[in-house]
Amino acid sequence: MPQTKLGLDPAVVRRARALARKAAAPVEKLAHTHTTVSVERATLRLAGVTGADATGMPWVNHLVDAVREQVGLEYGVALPVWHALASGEHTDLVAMAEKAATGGVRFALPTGKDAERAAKAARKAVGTGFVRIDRNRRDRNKLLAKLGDPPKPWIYLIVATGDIYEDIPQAQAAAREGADIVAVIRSTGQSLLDYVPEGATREGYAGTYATQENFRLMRAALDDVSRELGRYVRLTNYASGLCMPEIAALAGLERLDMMLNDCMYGIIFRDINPQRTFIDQRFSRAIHARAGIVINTGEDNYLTTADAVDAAHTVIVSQLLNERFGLEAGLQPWQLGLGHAFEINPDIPDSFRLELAHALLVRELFPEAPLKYMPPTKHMSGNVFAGYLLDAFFNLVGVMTGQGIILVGMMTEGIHTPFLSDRDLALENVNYVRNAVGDLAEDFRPAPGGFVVERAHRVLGESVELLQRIVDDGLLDAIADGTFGITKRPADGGKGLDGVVKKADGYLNPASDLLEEGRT
Amino acid sequence: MPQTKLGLDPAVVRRARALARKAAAPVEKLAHTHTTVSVERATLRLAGVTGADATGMPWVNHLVDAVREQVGLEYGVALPVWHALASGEHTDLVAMAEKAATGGVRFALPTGKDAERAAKAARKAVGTGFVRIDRNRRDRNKLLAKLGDPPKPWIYLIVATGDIYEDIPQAQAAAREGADIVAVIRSTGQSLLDYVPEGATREGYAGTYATQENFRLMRAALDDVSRELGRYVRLTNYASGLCMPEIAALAGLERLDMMLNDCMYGIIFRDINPQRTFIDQRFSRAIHARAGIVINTGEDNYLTTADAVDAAHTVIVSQLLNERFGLEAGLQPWQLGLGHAFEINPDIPDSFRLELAHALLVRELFPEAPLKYMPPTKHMSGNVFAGYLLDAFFNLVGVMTGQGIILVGMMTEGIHTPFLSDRDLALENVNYVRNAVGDLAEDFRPAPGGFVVERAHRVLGESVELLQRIVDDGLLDAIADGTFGITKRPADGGKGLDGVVKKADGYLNPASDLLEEGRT
Amino acid sequence: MTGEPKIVRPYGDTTGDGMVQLSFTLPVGKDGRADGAALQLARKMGLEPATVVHSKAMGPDFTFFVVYGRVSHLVDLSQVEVVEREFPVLTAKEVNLAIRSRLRRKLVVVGATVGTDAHTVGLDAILNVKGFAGEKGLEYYREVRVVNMGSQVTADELVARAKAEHADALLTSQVVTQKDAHLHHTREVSEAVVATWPDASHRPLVIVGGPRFDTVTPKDLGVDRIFGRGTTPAEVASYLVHALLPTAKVPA
Amino acid sequence: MTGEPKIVRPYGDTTGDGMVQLSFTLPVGKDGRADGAALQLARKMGLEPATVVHSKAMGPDFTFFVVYGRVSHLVDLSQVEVVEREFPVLTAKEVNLAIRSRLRRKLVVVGATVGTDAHTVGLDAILNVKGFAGEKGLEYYREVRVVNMGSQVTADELVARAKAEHADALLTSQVVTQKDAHLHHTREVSEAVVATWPDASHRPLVIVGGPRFDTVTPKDLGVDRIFGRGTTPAEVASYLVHALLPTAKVPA
Ligand code: B12
Ligand code: B12
Ligand SMILES: Cc1ncc(COP(=O)(O)O)c(C=O)c1O
Ligand SMILES: Cc1ncc(COP(=O)(O)O)c(C=O)c1O
Repeated sequence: MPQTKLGLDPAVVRRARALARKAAAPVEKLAHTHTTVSVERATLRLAGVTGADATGMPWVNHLVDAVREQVGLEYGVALPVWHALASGEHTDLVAMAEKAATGGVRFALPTGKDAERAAKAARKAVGTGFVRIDRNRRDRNKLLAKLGDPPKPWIYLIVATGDIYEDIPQAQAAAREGADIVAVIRSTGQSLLDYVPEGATREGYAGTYATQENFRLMRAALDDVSRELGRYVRLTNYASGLCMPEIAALAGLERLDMMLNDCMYGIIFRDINPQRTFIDQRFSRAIHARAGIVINTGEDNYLTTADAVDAAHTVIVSQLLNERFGLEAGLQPWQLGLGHAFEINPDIPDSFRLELAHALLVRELFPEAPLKYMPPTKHMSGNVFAGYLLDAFFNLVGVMTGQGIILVGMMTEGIHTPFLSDRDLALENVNYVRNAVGDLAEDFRPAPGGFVVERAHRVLGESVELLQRIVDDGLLDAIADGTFGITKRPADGGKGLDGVVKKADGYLNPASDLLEEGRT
Repeated sequence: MPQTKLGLDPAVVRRARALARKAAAPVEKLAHTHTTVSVERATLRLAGVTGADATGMPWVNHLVDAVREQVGLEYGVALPVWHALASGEHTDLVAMAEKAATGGVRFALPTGKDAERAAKAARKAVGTGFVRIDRNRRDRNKLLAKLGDPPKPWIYLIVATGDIYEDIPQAQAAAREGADIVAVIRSTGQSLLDYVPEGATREGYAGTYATQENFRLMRAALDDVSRELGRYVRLTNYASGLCMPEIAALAGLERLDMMLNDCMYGIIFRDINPQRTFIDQRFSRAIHARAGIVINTGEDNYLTTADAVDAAHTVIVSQLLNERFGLEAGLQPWQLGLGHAFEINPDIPDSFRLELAHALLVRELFPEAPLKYMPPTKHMSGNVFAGYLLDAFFNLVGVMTGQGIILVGMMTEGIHTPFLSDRDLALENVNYVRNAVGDLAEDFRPAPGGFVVERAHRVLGESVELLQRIVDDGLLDAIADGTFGITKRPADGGKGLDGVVKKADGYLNPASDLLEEGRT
Repeated sequence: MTGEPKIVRPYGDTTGDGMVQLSFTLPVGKDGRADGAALQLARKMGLEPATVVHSKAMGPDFTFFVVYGRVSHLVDLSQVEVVEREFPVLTAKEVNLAIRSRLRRKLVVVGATVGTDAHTVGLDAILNVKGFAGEKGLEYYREVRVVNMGSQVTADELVARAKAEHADALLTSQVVTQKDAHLHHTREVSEAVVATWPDASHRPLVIVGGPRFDTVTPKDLGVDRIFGRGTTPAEVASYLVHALLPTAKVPA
Repeated sequence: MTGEPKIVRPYGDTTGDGMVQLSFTLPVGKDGRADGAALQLARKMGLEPATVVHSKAMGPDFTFFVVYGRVSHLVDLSQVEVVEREFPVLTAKEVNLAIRSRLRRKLVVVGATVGTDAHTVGLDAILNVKGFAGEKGLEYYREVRVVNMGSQVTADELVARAKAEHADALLTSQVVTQKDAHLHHTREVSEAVVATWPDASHRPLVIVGGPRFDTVTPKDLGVDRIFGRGTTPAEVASYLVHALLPTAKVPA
């Protein structure tokens, strides 16, 4: 769809991108020169280390902790681990991990031939993970070809019971009712766990734990219903929080299709340390790129703490940064599900036209991205009728501006996580709007110099200004100043900084190596 | 607002109007050469005859019935009545009517000097009615200037309790919540009564009787609330049914501001005889013209029995006829509140764009008319959430196409006459849409040759074809064939034909005379 | 379904959670008492716990509420009267055949919307050729003669016409329900029927239809059958065959 | 209002009509029993008569219903507990003056969103300078020292910090209510308070806030006060003065 309704000046757009690249550069450097405990654990997971001790603490955590204690992580976990494995004392990595958990393994940094041997073994082991990821990607493409890929916009629905075995039938029901994408919301609290829980889980607050087994069970259930419906239903989860790299790895291993993954969400909304976040993010995105997973960024969240009109340009700036970081990590434009949201206060005049201007600006700035458009949440009250109305106008903006992924709004957003009937009514809402409005975009042609065009140009202008300031001050300082979501997060504050390690010369990570070599 | 979005061909539009004029001509002739019992009663009401006997039968009915029995109505009621009054046997008309009711008055057609005297007296008496009507019109204009005339679109709300004393607080509450116009729905059944009930009434099925006293009470209550709000709140009732001319007279006498008044509604939806309807309609409109009342026509109703897509052109044809009949009766373009409705089946693809095309066509065909746009009714089910949604899209079309009068849709339309809370939620709905959408019309520019434009052109083309057929066959035959609302109504069928009388040479009606002389 | 539970509760997002949504207006200004008053009503309705999620002043004397809560009431499915059609739905061909073979003359129905009610779309949906939901109406049936009197017909006019036409069935439509108008007008019809045919065995079948009759039974109204929202002409035709030609062997 | 009725009913469009709207899902397929099951529930809730105006299959095992009907329950306004503020709302100036003159040092509050809950907008609305609904938050008050610990803080961390800061009041925010998370986390706080200050007379004031606490009382939770949806900072500041500086003469 040619999108030139706003008449954006290509020179201004180019300048915005150039500034984003400049602003991102120091952080990209940081990411390349550092590793984290979760990056190292993800590497082990790719090599097939699964399982946990009786308390639920995963073996990968035990291994990485033991290596860190004895050798440090500056050289990565691979060399010490595969060196120890080469000793022949351990039947396999899991057995070694079990022993390591009780302090029974001595790790050392190999040198010379030992190092070469360890590196080779590690590379081979980690390679098996990529074989599986690559096969999953091919399988997805085959299923899409065979079952059919639904046309855009994709309808995105959430399940959130806390119990994977309740989630499954609800997800299948949602698919039958029209969902193209099912997202399993995560239990509150998981993002701050510095490990990934194990196995199928039935206990979660307002969401279900993201575990490898839960991923597997849900993907299998959706494969079933996809075959039943003759339409491939995508599965989404969250590569966010302290274990972002590991969850990205598990998503690739279990053929998830989309992942919430943002360069700053964890910083702003979970108070995770900024450096930790940027390093983890770089690694997780490289995996997503390899796995053919579409990421969804989280700019919508800014508008729940900041005002959607005042802060409109911060959304654009963040999208340009997310785009830049994504491309640098190897993602293709079609994998960049940039997020934004319908969050303008419905009491202000022209709120709908302002929303149109913002949504169209995003659409035209990122013509190839499958934009993820989020429904109203902040201004949803207990008046479910008003809520149903607001959701309809959100759906309308979505259709009029060609958004790629429509997260379906619930009339009870201001009250509780969705009831079965809330979801059904929400789908009736979006189906009515799509069907009734058809190609209304054809008739929607904002007047040059009119309200919508002016607003879009102004937001773009403010974005360029802000980017210039970020280039001058540094992105980490801008975050510390509360630029995004009016939440201040200093570079050395927040959770997880102790998991960050500067790479030494000689640092080795076969996963990173294979990812960089595999870039297309 | 310049409205040239559809690029209608002025030659086609001119042709449509010329055909409507041709189609209307024979019926206009019928109206000029006939009178009805209600026209004659209306004349007496203008002369100040009020009141009823103990059973509730008005004195005007007794008078007209007596004259008819003794002299016939071919010469009108005025000459025999004022001739009898001149005899001096009766203190006034009411006293005479009381006697006439029991057969105690002898009526005769006066001739020569007697006739001249009677005519003069009648003219003087009826003139007092016009003095009052003219004063009311000036008072309305003064109040509008003093209190303020709300900007378009006017918000139109209904009250329908059946009890004038329950209606009054509800109407005032509606005004406080934002209604610019309050309509008091009439009791089912009144339209087929061949008399106008008297006094304040507290009993009605799904509506309140239209009586002079109820008009007076409600107008006074709305004057109070208008002063409170600093905004003139208009009052609407129904000049429809067998007593159309009388109710029009009462509306003028009691300063109502708008009246539902259609050239064919009574025929199609109340099975009232077509000839009776057209004659009554001509007279009632002449009074509305004089009183400065805006009429509302009833094309919306066709779409409750016919399909809104198939029959779209019948709405246009009827509007052209209503316009023609209205202008011929002396109404100004600003008094022509032509009706149409959002009634397309929401399940069909592009329903919203079709509605847009129809609404815009009407808007551009009648640029000076304060169009009355009716909400969905037929496809409103018991799903109140779906209903609330549909009403929102109706409100949206209204704002996008510059409709003048928005009848506010109720989410419970498929269930019951409105609850207090239904009305409140409905106003929240329309207020949100108007405020959020602002001047979205600026951005709505249907592509030349696109879906909306093509649809509008097609409906106009079908309208011209249908008008041509009506000119060929005659309007009465077209009605008999079920052209409107797919309901067949033969010219000599239906209720009230016995109340139609062909005027003789020498017919006198001072009201008609004063109306024609007073035309601007 | 086998092994299906007989006792169920409302379902929000978990089996047995009992969640329902409620909205209403109280004639109470939105002051300190309003939400408490709403909760009192919710509790009396069996919601415990209940939450007032929205309350809005509508003028000085009324407040509108939205409430969510858990009801403890159980729904016993074994106690639910199943409204099963007591007859099979036939095709037009089958209906015509049954009438021709058993009745040996046309079956006559007379229908009207009675009283002040002027809604004919529902009645026409059953009677007119055009029909409803893609199904042709009774006029389309070759062996049925339809007299459609339209709307705002009095009960006496309808009954008189039915008598004159030797009607087999008398069809009343009622759409306006305000102040129980539909019940009132239907009773006028059944009274007129009794007055006209004191011997019940000779009277025509008395049928009433309309969207909001689910609070009453045919017995309450003195009629033979009620047809509710969504009725199709074939259902009515099949019922006529079932009720008027009871021993008719219907071709399978 | 004088002469106001003490007993009221829900209001549809006429005084005393008792009309309410209801919607819910039953785990019943949309078969012949569905509407009857819905009516059974409506009756148990006190709706008589009730009408199922909408029923829709949601997959094979669930049906969604909309019901309107008349309830016979009465609402007795004299039985409604009026939630009146037990203190006057003061201006920032008055609050500062009261603290300065009575306490003679800054009043210290420590706040956090406790447990797995990460919602801070409500807490920030009360604490941060920016405030809520045009009113500045407690940080803006010169005589109040605010320690805002943010979200996902454990009860123990919050209490430890309160102790270390010699807090006068401890503020907990809870927004997530699924599976009663808000009640659970609040109780963790009150238990930690008791453990830390066994002598209740020395413990700080314990306050909790969030949008959905109307099913419980402060006593249920072991806290001093609950603040619900729409709370403004001034209300909280005024309550602090009222509860902590009870004999303070507040300038008129
Ligand atoms: C169309 C319509 C009109 C048209 C009617 C045109 C016509 N020739 O029929 C017009 C515009 C004229 C009209 C006018 C009025 N209407 Co009206 N109208 C409607 C509307 C929008 C749709 C009704 C309809 O056609 N439904 C479609 C048919 C197919 O459904 P149905 O009637 O339920 O019929 C089915 C079954 O019930 C059954 N059935 C029905 N009859 C029979 C008979 C037999 C024998 C059998 C076997 C089956 C059967 O089978 C049918 C097919 O499945 C409804 C609102 C709504 N969405 O329902 C309001 C509605 C019915 N109207 C209403 C009112 C109040 C009026 C007015 C009084 C308002 C006014 N004063 O202006 C007037 C006056 C009418 C009067 N004197 O009766 C109210 C009734 C409120 C109530 N519950 O009492 C409604 C509900 C709107 C509202 N919420 O206020 N109306
Ligand atoms: C903004 C928001 C978010 C933001 C939070 C950002 C932030 N930094 O706070 C983000 C996007 C991060 C978020 C995430 C999630 N959210 Co959230 N979120 C909301 C939302 C849209 C608005 C809440 C809000 O800010 N309200 C505005 C404030 C001002 O109101 P308030 O909190 O009621 O506060 C007022 C009073 O209650 C009181 N008050 C509150 N606290 C305190 C404390 C004290 C001491 C006092 C005196 C007063 C007081 O005073 C305040 C001012 O009047 C609501 C939906 C809604 N419309 O309500 C959902 C909602 C609260 N979220 C919900 C959920 C489930 C989540 C997630 C778990 C979903 C997920 N897995 O992705 C996550 C995880 C969060 C977690 N771990 O807790 C649910 C909770 C369901 C339930 N009833 O249990 C809601 C209701 C949405 C829904 N329907 O599903 N969310
Ligand atoms: C990018 C992103 N990540 C994660 C989440 C969910 O939070 P958590 O990671 O705590 O499960 C969101 C929520 O909207 C999000 O937008
Ligand atoms: C033009 C017109 N007249 C009258 C009515 C109302 O009917 P009645 O005249 O029976 O009160 C309507 C109803 O919509 C109407 O559109």
